[in-house]
Order: sequence, then structure tokens, then C-alpha cells
Amino acid sequence: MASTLHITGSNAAVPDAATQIEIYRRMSLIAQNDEASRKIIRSGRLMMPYYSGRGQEVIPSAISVNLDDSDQICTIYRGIHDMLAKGVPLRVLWAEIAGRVTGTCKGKGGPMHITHPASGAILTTGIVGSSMPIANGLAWSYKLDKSRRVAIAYFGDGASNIGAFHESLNLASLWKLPVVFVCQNNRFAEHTRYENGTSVDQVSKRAAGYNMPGFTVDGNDPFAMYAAANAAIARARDGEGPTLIEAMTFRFHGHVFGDDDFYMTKQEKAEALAKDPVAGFRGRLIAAGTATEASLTALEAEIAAQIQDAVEFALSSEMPPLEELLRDVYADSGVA
Amino acid sequence: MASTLHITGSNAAVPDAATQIEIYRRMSLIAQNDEASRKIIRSGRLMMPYYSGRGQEVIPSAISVNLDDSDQICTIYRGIHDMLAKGVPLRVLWAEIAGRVTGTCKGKGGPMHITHPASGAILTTGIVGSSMPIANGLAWSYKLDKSRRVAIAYFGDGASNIGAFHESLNLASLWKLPVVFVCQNNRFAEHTRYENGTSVDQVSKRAAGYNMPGFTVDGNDPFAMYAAANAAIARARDGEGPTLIEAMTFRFHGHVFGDDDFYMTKQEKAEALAKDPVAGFRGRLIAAGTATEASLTALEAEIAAQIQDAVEFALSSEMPPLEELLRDVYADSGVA
Amino acid sequence: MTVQTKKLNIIQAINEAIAEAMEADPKVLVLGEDVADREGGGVVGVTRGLSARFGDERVRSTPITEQAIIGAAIGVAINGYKPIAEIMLMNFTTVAMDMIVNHAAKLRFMSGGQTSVPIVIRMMTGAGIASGGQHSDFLEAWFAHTPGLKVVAPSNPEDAKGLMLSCIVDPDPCMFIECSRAYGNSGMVPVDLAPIPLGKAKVVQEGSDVTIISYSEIFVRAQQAAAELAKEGISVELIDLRTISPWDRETVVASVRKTGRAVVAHEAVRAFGVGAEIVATLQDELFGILKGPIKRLGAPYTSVPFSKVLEDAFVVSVADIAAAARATMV
Amino acid sequence: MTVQTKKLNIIQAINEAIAEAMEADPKVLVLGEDVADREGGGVVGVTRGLSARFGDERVRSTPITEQAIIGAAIGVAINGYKPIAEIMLMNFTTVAMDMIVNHAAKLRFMSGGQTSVPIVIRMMTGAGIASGGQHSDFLEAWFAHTPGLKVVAPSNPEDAKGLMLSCIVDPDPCMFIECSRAYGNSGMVPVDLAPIPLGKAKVVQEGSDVTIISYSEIFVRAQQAAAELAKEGISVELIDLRTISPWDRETVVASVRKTGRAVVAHEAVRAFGVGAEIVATLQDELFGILKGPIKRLGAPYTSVPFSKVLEDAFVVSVADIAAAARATMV
Ligand SMILES: Cc1ncc(C[n+]2csc(CCOP(=O)(O)OP(=O)(O)O)c2C)c(N)n1
Ligand SMILES: Cc1ncc(C[n+]2csc(CCOP(=O)(O)OP(=O)(O)O)c2C)c(N)n1
Ligand SMILES: [Mg+2]
Ligand SMILES: [Mg+2]
Repeated sequence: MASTLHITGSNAAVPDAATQIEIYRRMSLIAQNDEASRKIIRSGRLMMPYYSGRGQEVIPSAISVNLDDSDQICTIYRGIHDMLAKGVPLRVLWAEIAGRVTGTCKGKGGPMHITHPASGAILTTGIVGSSMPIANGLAWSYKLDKSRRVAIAYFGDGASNIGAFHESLNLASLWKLPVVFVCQNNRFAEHTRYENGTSVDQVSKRAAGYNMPGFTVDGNDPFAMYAAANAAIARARDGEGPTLIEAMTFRFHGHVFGDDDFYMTKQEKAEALAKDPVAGFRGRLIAAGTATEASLTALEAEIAAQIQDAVEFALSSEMPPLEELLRDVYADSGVA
Repeated sequence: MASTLHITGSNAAVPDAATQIEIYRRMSLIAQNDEASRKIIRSGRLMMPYYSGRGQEVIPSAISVNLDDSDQICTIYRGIHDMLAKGVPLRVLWAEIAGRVTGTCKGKGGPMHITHPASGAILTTGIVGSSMPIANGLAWSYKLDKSRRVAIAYFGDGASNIGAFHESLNLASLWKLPVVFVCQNNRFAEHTRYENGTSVDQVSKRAAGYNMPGFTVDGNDPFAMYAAANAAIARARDGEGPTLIEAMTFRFHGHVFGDDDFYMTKQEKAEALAKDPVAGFRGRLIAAGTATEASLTALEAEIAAQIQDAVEFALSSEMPPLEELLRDVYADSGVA
Repeated sequence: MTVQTKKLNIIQAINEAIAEAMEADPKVLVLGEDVADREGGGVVGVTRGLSARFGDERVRSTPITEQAIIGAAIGVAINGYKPIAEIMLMNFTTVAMDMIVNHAAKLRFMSGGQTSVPIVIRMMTGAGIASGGQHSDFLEAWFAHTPGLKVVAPSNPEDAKGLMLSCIVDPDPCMFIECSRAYGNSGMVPVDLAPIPLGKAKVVQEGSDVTIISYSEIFVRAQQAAAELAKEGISVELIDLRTISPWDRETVVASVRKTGRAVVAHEAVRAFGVGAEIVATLQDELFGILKGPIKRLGAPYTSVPFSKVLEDAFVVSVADIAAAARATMV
Repeated sequence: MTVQTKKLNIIQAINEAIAEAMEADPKVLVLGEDVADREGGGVVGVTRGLSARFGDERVRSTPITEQAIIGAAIGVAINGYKPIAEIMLMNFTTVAMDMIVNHAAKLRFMSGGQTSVPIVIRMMTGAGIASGGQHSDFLEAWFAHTPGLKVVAPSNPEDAKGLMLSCIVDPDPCMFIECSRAYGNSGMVPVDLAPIPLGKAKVVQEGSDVTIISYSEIFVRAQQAAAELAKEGISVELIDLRTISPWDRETVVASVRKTGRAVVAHEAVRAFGVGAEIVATLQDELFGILKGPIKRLGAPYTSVPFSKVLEDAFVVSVADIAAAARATMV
């Protein structure tokens, strides 16, 4: 593997205290937002396919603190955690999920197709594997622009078995595109265990087939994840090309809302829950003296209020007018 | 790489004298047939897209002597060498290429879509990469049948960059299918040099990403090719799963008939031509005393006569009747 | 002679058909993402219990690898097996179109009849369940436009079972379309149901004023529209097409010859949809007999929207069908 | 005012359009297999000379990787570039349908108008050059059935150039279909040709008896048929559709309203083809005005065969068109 990447030992980047708190803030936002989402779906006030990112908070949080708004992400149906970490504002996100005209996409995209260009959340796809070829194109534009922007393609472990993965990594490596491929390996693709769908024991081993650095990282460890992201993003910005990061994690709430997890062992699930990355990092921040119980509680309360506000905003917003059905098909559709 | 394959040193299988002659016979058949094809296209008596396999004779010849008729190949537009090596009879092959009703496919498939089940040449595809997913299915049938048959998927170096390659190798490895993936690496995909399309310096390195043995072999060396094929085929028959073989070679006559090779350097082409595998193996057989000049000349003359006979058969055969246009769309199409 | 029946929904009906076929012929196989019981027997349970009953070799869950799924189905079928491949949602056929269109559909023809590809490709789809733009499309027109494929879309449990039985034994590739909205619809199905022949439409209700032609779940809406119209004194002849390709031109033409008026309704986008073929054929065969223009209903020229209000407006409704039928009467 | 013209064939016309657009706008890009000069500027030379002139960063040869080609085009377009992606042959869109249909076509709608995908996808196709079943299909009906895509198919050099100029600046994804049989056809093209608007058909010849509607190379055959028919005293109005989606309903309806008779002809398989949509629309809008059934011509329901005798019989001929027009006159 032709890696020019150093993410271990003395070379590993370490987030400073403020950055650690910021990572935690994003994680808490994701976790609390997930709680709110599931509650409101259970209540019957929202009807949508909901793919929870609970348990996977660290990955986009530790990555996104290395990005700014001009950097773009392509994510997938299970991507609300990625969007929140990237800074998609809560109100428009909730309004979109609720199918309201005030949503990011006027209610027309829904949870699987959120786009919010201002925060760099440029595309969400419902087709497994399809975040990657498009992320390449974003990255190509930065290269043409001679900018230092970077694109992140999020995808799951199951997606690493589909053709688009292969084509994308090959092209990105060949063209030295500033893109980071982030596989959120939560060990399951719908109901299929990693090893029943994937012939190799670690997705990262596939990077060698594209002469690309690839490595597996504990996606539930904010420090490890931060260091990996930092290195891969720097590499991309420096024009050295793409990186494949496989971030090991676990999804707490099944594939989609309503999934009863029958395909997991009770034990593996219990073990994962016991290692809740949100609670874990919280404890670590306090133990290290980076934050106090009080400061985090205050942060969490603020987030809770923001979520509450967003839900209310969404549910009190209007539905899109019927003209929206024919608008945006073409640039001039529905324009009188 | 989890290889259980031994193809070097004392473990390498060596073809016996009769097998060596048989490999040469198939190579000479391919080379002479190519000569005849190009001549007849130049003469204007045949109109077809012709993808010459000249220069790549060793690969299918050394592989096919390890197979019998019940073993099947899936090959590609550049596959006439593969079919001849596998034993597709000359008359029906030529008749198909000439679009005659006496052809393998009644003239309806043409050179890019030859099928001749009796000799195991079950499928020829014109879509880059598509030999592989279907070869998996053939191999799956052998496994279900509990037979020891094996499927060969032929494809080019360029095809290793398309999604179907990835999906096929992953599935074959996961299901331990009795299939051998044979990449005929002639260093070009149409006019694109290997390194301008492929991010890794050897296609075989991709095998590790599927936990599959993969290796690069001199595809112009009949002994090396025979040993590699023998090992991979044995592995498949023994239920140990698939292998990726990258066979290094060179195509003598450009991508398609009429191609002027502008994208090659004169030198690399001259070097390749100077190492003509057919002439080379011929000399080697005589030098080693395995054959004599006279015996090979006789063999070649016999082949020449067979080709001559096939061409005459084809060109004197009838065109398909117009009813054939609507027949074979469905099983009952055109059946009164 | 009384026919013994039992109540089944569409999921159960398809499941039964596959189970009976697997029981009868060891060459019948099932493959697809999550189709085995270890993975739940399919996301909505269509293949539930099959791997337990017939073994993991005959019912195989696959990776997310649609090209390889269809490729494996084609290859195994060429060698005499009868695989039923699931593509979870119809929109995901877009990553396997090469295998379906360039290979499954054409191999018999291109081989001059030497090889055949007796596969069934099952897909669910349909708007109305908030799945948004990439999970809801009806794409049957693409497949009907592809010679070599057969295309089937049942509207009720009996047809679902009977058509599936036929698709499995059919020597050619069959695209089997399941509407997710209709999965739970139940009905009485004969216990010894015989295969329902492909290519045969069903005249579900005879009538004299106007023929309504439809299929899949929109046919259910057509039935409701017909009931409404009956109250207004409009006598509807209701045809469930069932097989979209090859479609039952004879039955449809005979009906419209009689009524002189027709409405064709489907869920897919109206423009360049299946309805156009039927209308174009009817105007040719029945010129001078038609009492007015044939009306076509389908989705507007747009993507499937997420927001419920828009999604409801997207799908052809009972009211739309009734209105179109009324419009033919003037 | 005399218009300065020069003789171009279709290859040259498209090449000029792209070159002019690249000259005018540095955001215009070209990508695809073998499109750069190092690889010959395209298998038939459509992009020849462009990389030499505009550099290897703007004109990029790719691996064989159609999903990644269209994906890259989409991504770069979202960020403001205008890529022209070549899919060497139309049948190879089958390995990129997800990118084309689920993404390029839908992103503007699904994002509520926030993102747009101004890409051009160039493809060549067509029977008649012995390429067989997997290299010759006309699949425009699939794309016309996909809201969000525009579909264009010129029949001559002037339209090829003018429509390409429009496609490049169009804010939406355009499928640009090139018929390989017609590439060498040449004609006089104005040196300062303005973009030809999308969605506008061209009445190439006025007539009073029957309207013939066609596009791509079959339109050339329709012109020949019209000349033959003129000798028989049949006055043909000839419409070159040029853009298939959105198609110019107004021009076509107005013409058929006048003539009362119509023939629609295309190379694609007739069943479920583009012709059906046009016929279905006409019978609705012109019921009572039509003097007879509208005739549709297209390929028979089969795959493209290799053998020359069969291939010739597969493609709609001048004689077929003339016969269909005559048939409308009885
Ligand atoms: C091409 C395609 N095939 C199948 C699906 C159905 N599907 C949706 S999510 C999913 C599992 C994906 O697993 P993974 O990539 O591991 O991501 P995760 O859901 O675990 O985050 C599947 C099969 C799809 N959306 N797209
Ligand atoms: C999916 C697809 N894309 C593009 C093509 C056009 N094409 C035909 S052969 C070829 C080059 C293939 O190169 P390689 O795989 O190295 O095989 P070789 O021709 O060298 O034997 C290309 C691009 C095709 N047939 N299928
Ligand atoms: Mg997963
Ligand atoms: Mg090659």
C-alpha cells in the first residue's frame, strides 16, 4: 500500500480542548436528535423511513471538525448524523423530514435526499454505493478550481461490495482527487452480517487494489477518528489524492425504524450498547478535566432546546403547495 | 493473500510432451485463423468488427488443455482465440462470423456473441466486464450439481476497472465458486494504456481485496501459463474457490481491425512482435526435441487445410431466412 | 364442484407460489439481498421460511451486488436451474440493467436459440409510503420495450400466486412487479390454484359503456372507480392486464370494439408509458369504431416527491379514473 | 444578407460545437473513454483535437467505468462545470442507469431546486454496421420516460451542431444521441450557427396529405420516402422532431391537424417506443379530425441481429415509410 499517511504514534493529530468539546457537542446533537426523531415517529406525528445513526456519532463528528462549510459531503439514507455533524441547521432539516415547504428541499426530497449547499451537505442518496462516484465529481471540481477543498463520501460496509465502490476508488486514485472515502462499518448491511456479504475481513484492505492508503480505525474513538480524518483530509488538500478510511462502529437501533434486530445476538448488541460512544466520550472529557459535568449538562440542555424549537418549527410549517409537484423537474419547470 | 495455491518451483505442474504439442496446435490454429480472418476482411468478402487475438495465443491454449468439454468459458468480443482453444469447430465458427444460417447461432449472434454449448463455449459478451457475473452463475450450477466442473471467465485489463469485476470477485470468493478469473492483460484498453486506466500496477493485486489468491503470470510462456491454470483449476475443482490470474501479453493487431496503433510506441510494438509466442514456442519445442520441424510443419498444414475448408463452408452457406428475425426472442417465438 | 379456497395476502400468495414450485422442482432457486431466514426471509417477508424448508444452498442471501445477483441467476439458469432473483426495489434495477437487458433478454436470440435464461426477477415498488424519489418508480415501460423479457404485474393475491407459478416455469426471463402498497391486500385463493397463463388479461367485470384497462395496484383503484361509475349509470368493462409484455391485445381490442370507449391507467409516469402503446394500438385497430379519444392516466412528468400531500397528488386516484371515464362519455 | 456556410459531416459538426462552447466557457469539460488526443480523440474522432487545444485537464480520457464517468460528471456539474460525458455506445448506458436516472435526472427535483446537473451525455448507436445485439440499440424511450432528462437526436450536421450548442448551455441533463450510420453524412452549416432551441421540431417540408414525423437517421429515410411519394402525387409534410423530450407537441399537432394523416417512424423497437406517445397524444387531441389511423414504424420486437440480411430487415426502410404513408391515404 503506497501510503504517505501517518496517523499513529507521534504523528497523530490530537484535537485541542475546544475541538474535543466541539466533537462532543456534535455527538450529543446527533444522539439527542435521534431520540427526538424516534419519539416523534412513535407518536405517529411523522411518517417516514428512518435510518438511525445512533451509535455512529463519533465518525462524522470527528471528521467534520476538520472541515469547513466549503468542503462537501455526499451521504446516504443513513446520513442524518452526517448532516448534523456537518452543520445542516436543525429547523430546515426537521422541516424537510416532515415534508414541509420550509424544509431544505421544500419537502420534496425527504430524509433520504437532504441537500443543504450552504453547509456543504450537497447530496444524500438512497442508492447503496452512489455517494462515491458523485463525490469524485465534486472533488474534480476543486482540483479544476485549484482550491484546497475536500469532499467526503460516506457509505456503509455493505456498500463496499457494489460496483460503484470499485469504479470510484479506481478513478479517484488515478486522478488523485481530493476525496476521502469513509466506510462506516457498523457490521451489518440491513440484516446481513458483514462476513456474509464481504469476502475480505477488513474493507480497508481493498485500498491496496487502488494503490490508495486505506486503514481501519476505531470509529467510536474520537481521538483515533480525528487523527485519521485529519491525516486523510490533509493529504487530500495537499493534492496527494484520496484515502479510504474504514471506521468500525455499531448501529444501536437496527437498520430502519421498526427493525427488531433479530439478526443480532443479544450479547453483541448489549456489548455495543454498553460502550455507548456518547456516554463514553462524555466521561472521558470530564475525567480528563476538559469539561465539567455542569458545562456538558448545559451544552446538552442548549441542544435539547434547539431540537425542540426545530420540531415545533417543522410541525407548524406549511405543506408544499401542489405546484411544487411540477416545479424543479427542469430549471424552467413551473416558472410562468 | 489467503492463497492455497502453489504454482512455482517444484510444485508447478509441467505439461507432458503430448500436451505441449497440443498447446502448440491450438496456438497455431489461433494464429493461422487470425491470418485468414484478416485476409478475408481485407478482401471485402466479410464485413464484421474483428478483434484479433493474435499475440495472446498462449493464454487460452495453455488453459484449455486443462479443461474438458463440460467445463465452460465465458468470453468477450476479443474471444475467438478463446473459443478456438476451447474447441469450437471451425466450420460453424466461420459460418457464424459470416452471418450464415449454418453458424453456431444461425448467424444471429455474430463474432461478438458466439455460443457453442457442446464445446463449453457458452457465452461471448460485447459488454466489458460482463463475462464475470455470468461465469459465477455457471460455477454456482456446478456447485449445486456437486460436480467437479469449472468455469473460466476471460476479460481484459481494462475490464478490471468496471464494477462487474468487483461484484463478481467478491461473490465468487464468498460463495467459494469453482471459477477462474483470467485477465488477459495486453496493456491496452482500446487506445488507453494500462496505467492511464488502472490505478494499481498489477491487476492481480486486487485479489487480496476479496481474500482470493491472485497472481501475475507471463501469459506468453506456455509453461508458466499451464502451471498457473492447472493450479487454479485444481483449486476450483476441489471446492476451494476462485482464483484471479493476470496473464501478461500483448495484442499484435490493435484493438479492432483497421486500428493503426498510433497510441503505441513503435518500439514497444516491435519488441512484442519480436517475441511472437507462436514462433517462440515452436522453436522451443524443436530445440527441446519435443517436436521436429517436419512434424510441426505437417501439423500446421493440416490446420491450414481445416481453416480453408471452414472458410469455404461458411462462404458457400445460406444466409438465414427472414423468419429468423422473429424466432428465438422467446422460446415459442416463430414457432407455428 | 366447490373450489377450496383460503385467505392470503399478496406476500403470502407469492411465498406459497415459490414454495410450491420449489417443492415440485429441485431446480428452483431463490437469491437476493436478505432473502434467507437468517436475514429475515426478505425485507417484507416474501421469501420467509423458504431457506428453512429448502436449505441454504437453494435460498441464498447475497451481498449488495445487483449485477452479480442477476449475473449469477443468468449463469445458473443457462445450466438448467430456475432462479428467482430479488432486486429489493425496482429502482435498483438501474445498477443491473446491463445484465437484464443486454444479457438475460438477448441471450436466447443471440445464441440462435441454443441457450435460454429461465429466470424470474422480483421487484417491489410504488409511491405512497413516503419512500421518496429513488425508491418508488414504476419502470415497466423500459422492460416492455425490451424484446426477450416478459413483464408481469398482478393486482391481487390470486393473480400474484398464479402468475408467479407461470413465471417460474416459463423458459424466458420474467420481470415480476410487486406494488408495496398492495402487499397487505388479501383475498380468497383456490388451494389448488393452477398457474395463470402469461399474456392473458382478465375481464374482471363486463360492461358496455367504457373499458378501463389497468394493472398492479392501480387496477384496484379502477375497480373502485367502476363501482362509483355504476352508481351514475355508467357501465364499465374492467380489464386487469396482468401481463404487460406480451400484452393481451386480443382481449383488450375485443372489449374496446364493444364499448367504443377506453381509459388506460397505470402508476408509472404517463408520458412514454405503457398506456401509450395500448392507446396507439387501439386507435389503429379500431379507427372509426371508437366513439371518442382514449384517455390515458399515469403519473405527472416529475419525480416521486416525499411530502405526503405531493405524493398523494402524484399517484393516479380513484377520482382521476372515474373522471377520465366520465370524460369519454361526452 | 448571405449566410456564410461550410460543409461539415456530423462528426465535424459536433466537434465544432464542443470546441466553440469550450472556447466560450472555461467551465465546459469533456470526459469519457479515449476522448483525449493521446487516445485518438474518441473512437470515431468526435472529440479529436480538443485536448490538444484545451488541455488534458478539461478533456479527460477515463478508464472503462461508466458509473464513475457519469458520477464524476454529476458531481463536477453540481459545482458549476458543464461536462460533456461520452458513453461510447448507447447500450453501455445500462451500466450507468443509476447515475443517469436516479441521480442526474432527479437531483434538481429532490433538492427542491437547490442543485442542478447541467451535463450532456453523448452516445452513439444504430444498427446496420454489423455490430450485433449489444451495440446497436436505440433506447431513447427509456430516457424520455424519465422526467428530468432531455433527449435529443439530430439527423443532420446543422442540427447536430446547433442542438449540441444548446445542450451544453442547458441547465439540465441532456442525452445526445448520435447515429453511427449517419456520422459521415455531410451538409452545409452556417459558420455562425446559433444554438438551436431544444424542444422545437423542424418542419423540413410542407405538405398537405400526410405528416411524417421522425428523427435521427430514420428522418433521412423519411425524406427519401417523401421524394418518392411526391412522384406519386402524395404531398408529405415532413417533421424532424430533433428533441424527443420534451417533444414539440404544438408543431406536430398543428401539422396533423392540417393533413389529417400521420406516420411516425423511428429506429427503436416499435412496441412501447417513442412513436406510441406521439400517436396516443395525437389521437386524443385530434379525434374527429384524423382521416384514418396513425401508422407507427419501428423495429420488430426482437434483438438486433448480426447477419446482414436480417439486420437490413430490422431497420425501418425508405420503402417501409413510403408504404405506411400510402396506407394512410386509403
Ligand atoms: C443498489 C441498492 N441495493 C439495495 C438497496 C437496499 N438497501 C438499503 S440500505 C441497505 C444496506 C446497506 O448496508 P451498509 O452499506 O452497510 O450501510 P448501513 O445501512 O449499515 O449504514 C440495502 C441493501 C439500496 N438502497 N440500493
Ligand atoms: C461497458 C462497456 N464500456 C465500453 C465498451 C467499449 N469497449 C469495447 S472493448 C474496450 C476496451 C477493453 O479493454 P480490455 O478490457 O483491456 O480488453 P481488450 O480489448 O484489450 O482485450 C472498450 C472500452 C464496452 N464494450 N462495454
Ligand atoms: Mg452497515
Ligand atoms: Mg486490454
